[in-house]
Amino acid sequence: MKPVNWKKIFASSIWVTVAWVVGLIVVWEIGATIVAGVKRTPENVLPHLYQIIGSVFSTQKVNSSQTAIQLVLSNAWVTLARAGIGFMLGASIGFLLALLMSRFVAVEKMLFPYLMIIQMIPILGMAPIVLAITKNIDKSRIVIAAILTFYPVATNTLSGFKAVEKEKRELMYSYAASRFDIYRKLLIPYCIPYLFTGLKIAAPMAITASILVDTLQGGGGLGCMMSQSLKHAMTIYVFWQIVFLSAIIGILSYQLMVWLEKLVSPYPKELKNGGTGKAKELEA
Amino acid sequence: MRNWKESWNRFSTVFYPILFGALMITLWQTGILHKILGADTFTLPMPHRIYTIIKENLPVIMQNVQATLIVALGGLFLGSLLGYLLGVVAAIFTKWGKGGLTLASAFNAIPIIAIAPILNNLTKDVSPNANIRSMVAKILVVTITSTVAMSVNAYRGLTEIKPFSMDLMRSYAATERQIFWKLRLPNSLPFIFTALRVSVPGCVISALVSEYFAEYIVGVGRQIRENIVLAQYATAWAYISVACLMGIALYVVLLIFESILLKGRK
Amino acid sequence: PATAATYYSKDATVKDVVVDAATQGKVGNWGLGNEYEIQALLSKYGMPTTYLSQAFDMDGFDDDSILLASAMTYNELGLVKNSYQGGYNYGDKVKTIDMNDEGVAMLEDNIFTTDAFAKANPNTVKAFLAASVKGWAYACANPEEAAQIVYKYGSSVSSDHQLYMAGEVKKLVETDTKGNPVTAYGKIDDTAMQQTLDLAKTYIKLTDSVAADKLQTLTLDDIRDSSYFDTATAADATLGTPEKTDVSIQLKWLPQAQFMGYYVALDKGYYKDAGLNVTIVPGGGDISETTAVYTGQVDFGVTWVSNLIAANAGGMGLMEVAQIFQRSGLVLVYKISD
Amino acid sequence: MQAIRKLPETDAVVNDGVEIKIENMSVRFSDRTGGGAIDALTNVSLDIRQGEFVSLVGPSGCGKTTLLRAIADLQEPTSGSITVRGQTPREIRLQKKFGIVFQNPVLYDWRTARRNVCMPMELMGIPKQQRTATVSEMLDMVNLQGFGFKYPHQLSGGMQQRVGIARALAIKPEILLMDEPFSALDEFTKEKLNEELLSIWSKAKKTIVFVTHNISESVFLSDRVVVLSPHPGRISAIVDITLPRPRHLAVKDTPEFSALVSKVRNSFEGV
Amino acid sequence: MQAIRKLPETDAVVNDGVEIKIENMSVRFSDRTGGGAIDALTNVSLDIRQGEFVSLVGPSGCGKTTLLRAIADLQEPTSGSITVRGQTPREIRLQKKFGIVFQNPVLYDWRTARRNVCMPMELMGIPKQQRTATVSEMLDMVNLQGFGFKYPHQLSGGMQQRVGIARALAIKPEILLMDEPFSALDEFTKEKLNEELLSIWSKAKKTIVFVTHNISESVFLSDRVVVLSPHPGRISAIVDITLPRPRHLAVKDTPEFSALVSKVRNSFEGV
Ligand SMILES: Nc1ncnc2c1ncn2[C@@H]1O[C@H](COP(=O)(O)OP(=O)(O)OP(=O)(O)O)[C@@H](O)[C@H]1O
Ligand SMILES: Nc1ncnc2c1ncn2[C@@H]1O[C@H](COP(=O)(O)OP(=O)(O)OP(=O)(O)O)[C@@H](O)[C@H]1O
Ligand SMILES: [Mg+2]
Ligand SMILES: [Mg+2]
Repeated sequence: MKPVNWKKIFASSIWVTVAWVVGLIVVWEIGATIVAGVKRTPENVLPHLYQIIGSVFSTQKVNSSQTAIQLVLSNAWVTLARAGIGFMLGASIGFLLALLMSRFVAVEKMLFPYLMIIQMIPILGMAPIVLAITKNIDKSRIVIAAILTFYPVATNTLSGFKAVEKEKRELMYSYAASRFDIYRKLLIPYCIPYLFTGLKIAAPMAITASILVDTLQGGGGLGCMMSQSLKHAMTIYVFWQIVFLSAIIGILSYQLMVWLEKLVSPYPKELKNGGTGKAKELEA
Repeated sequence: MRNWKESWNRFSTVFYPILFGALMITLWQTGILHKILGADTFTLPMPHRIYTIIKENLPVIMQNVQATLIVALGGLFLGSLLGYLLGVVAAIFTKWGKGGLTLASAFNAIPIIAIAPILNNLTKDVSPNANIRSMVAKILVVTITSTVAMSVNAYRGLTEIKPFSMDLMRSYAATERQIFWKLRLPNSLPFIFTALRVSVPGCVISALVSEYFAEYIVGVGRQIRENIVLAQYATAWAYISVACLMGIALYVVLLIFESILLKGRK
Repeated sequence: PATAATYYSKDATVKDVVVDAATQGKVGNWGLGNEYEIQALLSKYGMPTTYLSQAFDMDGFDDDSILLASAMTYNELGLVKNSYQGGYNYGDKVKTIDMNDEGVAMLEDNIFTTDAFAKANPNTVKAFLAASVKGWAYACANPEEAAQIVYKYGSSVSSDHQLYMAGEVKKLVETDTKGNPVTAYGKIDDTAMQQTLDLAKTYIKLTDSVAADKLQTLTLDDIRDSSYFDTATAADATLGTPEKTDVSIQLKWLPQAQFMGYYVALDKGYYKDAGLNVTIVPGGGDISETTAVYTGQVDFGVTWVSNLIAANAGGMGLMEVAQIFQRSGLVLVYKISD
Repeated sequence: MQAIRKLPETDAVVNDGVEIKIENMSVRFSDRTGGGAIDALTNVSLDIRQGEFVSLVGPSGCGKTTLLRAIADLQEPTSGSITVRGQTPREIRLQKKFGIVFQNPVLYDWRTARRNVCMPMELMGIPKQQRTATVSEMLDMVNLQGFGFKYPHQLSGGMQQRVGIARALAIKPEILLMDEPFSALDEFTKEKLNEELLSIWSKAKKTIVFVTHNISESVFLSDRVVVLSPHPGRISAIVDITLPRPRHLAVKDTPEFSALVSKVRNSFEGV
Repeated sequence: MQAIRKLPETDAVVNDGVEIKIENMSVRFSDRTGGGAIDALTNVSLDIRQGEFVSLVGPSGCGKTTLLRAIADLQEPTSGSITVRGQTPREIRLQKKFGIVFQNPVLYDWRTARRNVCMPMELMGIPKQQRTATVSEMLDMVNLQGFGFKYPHQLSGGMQQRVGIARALAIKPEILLMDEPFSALDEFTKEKLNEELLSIWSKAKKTIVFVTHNISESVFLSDRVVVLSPHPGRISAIVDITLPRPRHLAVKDTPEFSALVSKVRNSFEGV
């Protein structure tokens, strides 16, 4: 029998995540204990984690037919679907805009400030206008979610296009490569790490955005349930469950991007992290 | 010829957006924009009406702007600092840091509308003054929302170092601290600005939303919401415009800083 | 006496309580158009009209950061007093200040649509009103059953609280501001409307000078049209065929007994009998009911009269066609020492 | 600015079949960040014949790279003009007539050596099969058999440079611009590639502009050696290399060769 | 793996005052992305005396850089050992005894030439005034007066390399490891710096390991020339350079010099 290699097991990144999570739990519980001591309704401020977990397994119905977790999960699908569509739409728009802006400096100069401004129009102001264009509350929800997520992708990708070394561009230039080829063979492979930096920021944001647009009008969705719970129209634990669910979905979406990056990145693995040879080992 | 080109380059950076803005405002004021968007002049009021409202209520608006700016900038500063520190931890203790980055991204997925009320409740005992404790709660909301963009970018900037640069540092037996100050930090500067380009508008919008829920009634965001609920779209748009102007101002400041700090780089 | 008292004597006058709480800056309201009655009350007792933004729970009241908190009789007040889930169980340890008694009442839940929609679809409006009023009548007669129906239609409010709410809402529908019983459910009481409009003109502060000017010129005729209600509920009413049969109504808030009349009308088939296919859209979202009706997202809406007045001052052209709640449900609640 | 050309007798030769004509060209780098402007080239005039092998030599920083880049349409002259085959450099570039070897090997990190060599051929739409064959041939030529599937960071400095050379030669360009292509190579590899280059050149009669700091190499390869001087960058001499062709390594041991090397060396200025 | 050392007679010399002792060292780069593993160095043994000037020559890709990096503790040997002054390279590195010139100038884009040269001195906590003086002196030495306030992208290839050299010499390291430092320089600048380097070396009696592909340069500078061969990388010969010191450029014209150059050249293998 081989001896157990503890060192290796503890070196595994899973443990790091576990450690982080445990750390967070400890901090949370300390907070919750303090809150429980001073507040009369601590569950509105910071309940104990076991209370939240308890609420997940609680069989008490929160409306005529569902328990809290059933309600949350049944509403999660609507939100997730919108987040997914909104994210793909937003990421594509962001990427295309970055392409367009890198291709035409004038477009970049003209549009960039306004793209940023669009980000700052609260959905409250945007909603009626988007609604007027789409004529449909659900379509407008997706559009708004897309608007809320495209920007990180656009900026990061654009900065990737700009970071390409001058010599690398000149090489293409000397071959009189077509624009299309320059993008296909140089700029796009080059900017992939940058694109994914943007996607890693945008993916969890899409969840946020989707929950946010749920609250535009009644109907289904996590956001709806969340605000009902916050307004004490149902047990507050629905709110806490949604907080955790959205955080978990957020982590998964981030990890999905990490995984996707590994899949599509044209760079050989060793090249990540710069440096060469030994220096990399020294860092660890 | 080169100089002419450079001057035009600089000039167009300002000129193009203004041109585009002027075009949009013209379309807007003439009602063509409304036709294109299918909007009406009630939900999207005319620019001159918005302008009039801003002009007539400038002192009140400035009061709200000030409150929002403190929240946005305070949060942006704290969040970026926190995000950068996280990036540093992630760069130095790669294994630990990556878990931290993932966790930070989880916070990014909790909607502001959930964070804001929690923080509101959590900060109840910070101060007997509702204005101050609201401010703290709002700043914390913005802090959380601007952390992620910075940490993800900072991590890249701190680790994606040109080949052999690290070897050079090692050959001088530079300490981690020296490597950080002399190599990692300068290398991460452009990435910091990329992050800020994301979080500058981000901090304004989170500040606006955090104000919706704050106890103390002040701020551009709160005004937008009050007015939209009261169907005062013209006034709401006046505040929205002010928020956008704030964003532009911050963005311009950012560009100026960028041009100073990244001077001399390719 | 201003030594930060948290609890008031059982016998304290309204004035004492209001003045003390306002002096400490601890009067709460949700704002967003819900604050005018409170401001009117504060003015009545010579206090400045500022207030704290109150969250949608009563935690602020509970932890004493708000001493004089806003509450709807049918909702928050129930939570404060009762011990069921979500309740704070203060029982008789709290007292309330009633806006109706103080003469600062403004009318709340109504039924409205746009003037244009009403003119274009008079039969639809009449049919909708007749069926809704019938629903309210049944609901007030059978509040327990009504609460059950609302619960069935997806309300998440606990059924205990739902029942409490149904009982309180019944009172608001059946009693007017003076405390007299109401003869016709949903009838527009012009005296109370005028009081609401007058208070609105005083306390609605609009930044936009055009809208502010318009607010001052508004008359009852600009905000309500009784004709549809009158013909729809006349004894010899003959309702023509509705012009539009698929209609929707957006509530002002989440599904709860506050809106039991519509759910009853839907559940009992009153709408169907009137030839209408009605969708009830819950409120509480970011797109307010006035905007939703104005943009044509929905055909009818339930809002407070003050919100409708503000919207029309802004230029929306909305029209109230029935007044369901005949008195204000807003009270200020405070704790009393034993 | 005096004595731009020490050997006016070459003028007669260059007038027929001129491939690259540089007239009174200057390149000045203005500087916004500190320090003054740099005159990388001032009033440079030079004619390069069709099929000619011209080397540019001169002290570090004298403007060799800048001159090459100007010909390749990678650097805009501040004044003066360049025409290539009577057209602008830009037109020639767009006709894909240039092949360039940069001073630093500019390889794409995410592509293997093979795929780096392949890249320009992909751009020109050369069919895959032919590409594969050419790549193998080129890698053989630069002695990199067996390293085709390595990424740039897995190659030594000299190997990277050879990949760059293979890439430039793979597309068989009509005008070859090479900026110190062999500087990172050992003498044997360099000599082998020198001969290889001469054989390619003599077969296809390309025009080659070759930057080097190795005087012996410049004499061995060229028809003419152009000597540049710095501060400001300018042509200080042009030396005709009269050695017979074809040349082999043995020519380096002849007194004529040594004399020419000395001639070039002596025309260096300002070092 | 046969005939690792052709000249066993040097063994006697290296046993006293050994500065760098390499024993049976191998470096193998395994490859996860494609292609096979590369044996960059196999069973290399070499002793370098205190104060000795040793050159490494050999065909491109034979492992010169790898050997240098291993000495500098930048590359972990796969097997075998290196000791420097009886300690591990790591310990010596941490004592800041090494000065390294990389094959590519590794300059920080965001620092001017001056501040690039200054960098290692900043790390060593040398006071500002002294730094400023040393920087000026070094830039003078490499002939870059007037370019101190330029950023790397404003410098020519050779100028960048010279900044790298200035940077390495500025801290007056006890052991100098130089990887083709003069490859991008013209002959005159190179010769000037060769002499400069010899003078620094003779004054301070540093130990210098010098990689070059210029055989003449290696003979001119060194006490011993180590010839490496590729596939797998190994030492194929060590040539003692018996020329008297101090040496001046004139020595290059002596028959002894030529004989030594030929000797080194002839020990090249596998090119
Ligand atoms: N982009 C630039 N910006 C500013 N100055 C530059 C730029 N490129 C080159 N220079 C300057 O122009 C001069 C000539 O540079 P160039 O690269 O042409 O030299 P070179 O002859 O190729 O030198 P080397 O042999 O060292 O490569 C140098 O003084 C350099 O500092
Ligand atoms: N990081 C690495 N990963 C994989 N292989 C490497 C790596 N570094 C070097 N090699 C391989 O090791 C061998 C020796 O490389 P090295 O850089 O030591 O050669 P060199 O003698 O310095 O050559 P040159 O004169 O061309 O610089 C080469 O075959 C190279 O492909
Ligand atoms: Mg050059
Ligand atoms: Mg090497």
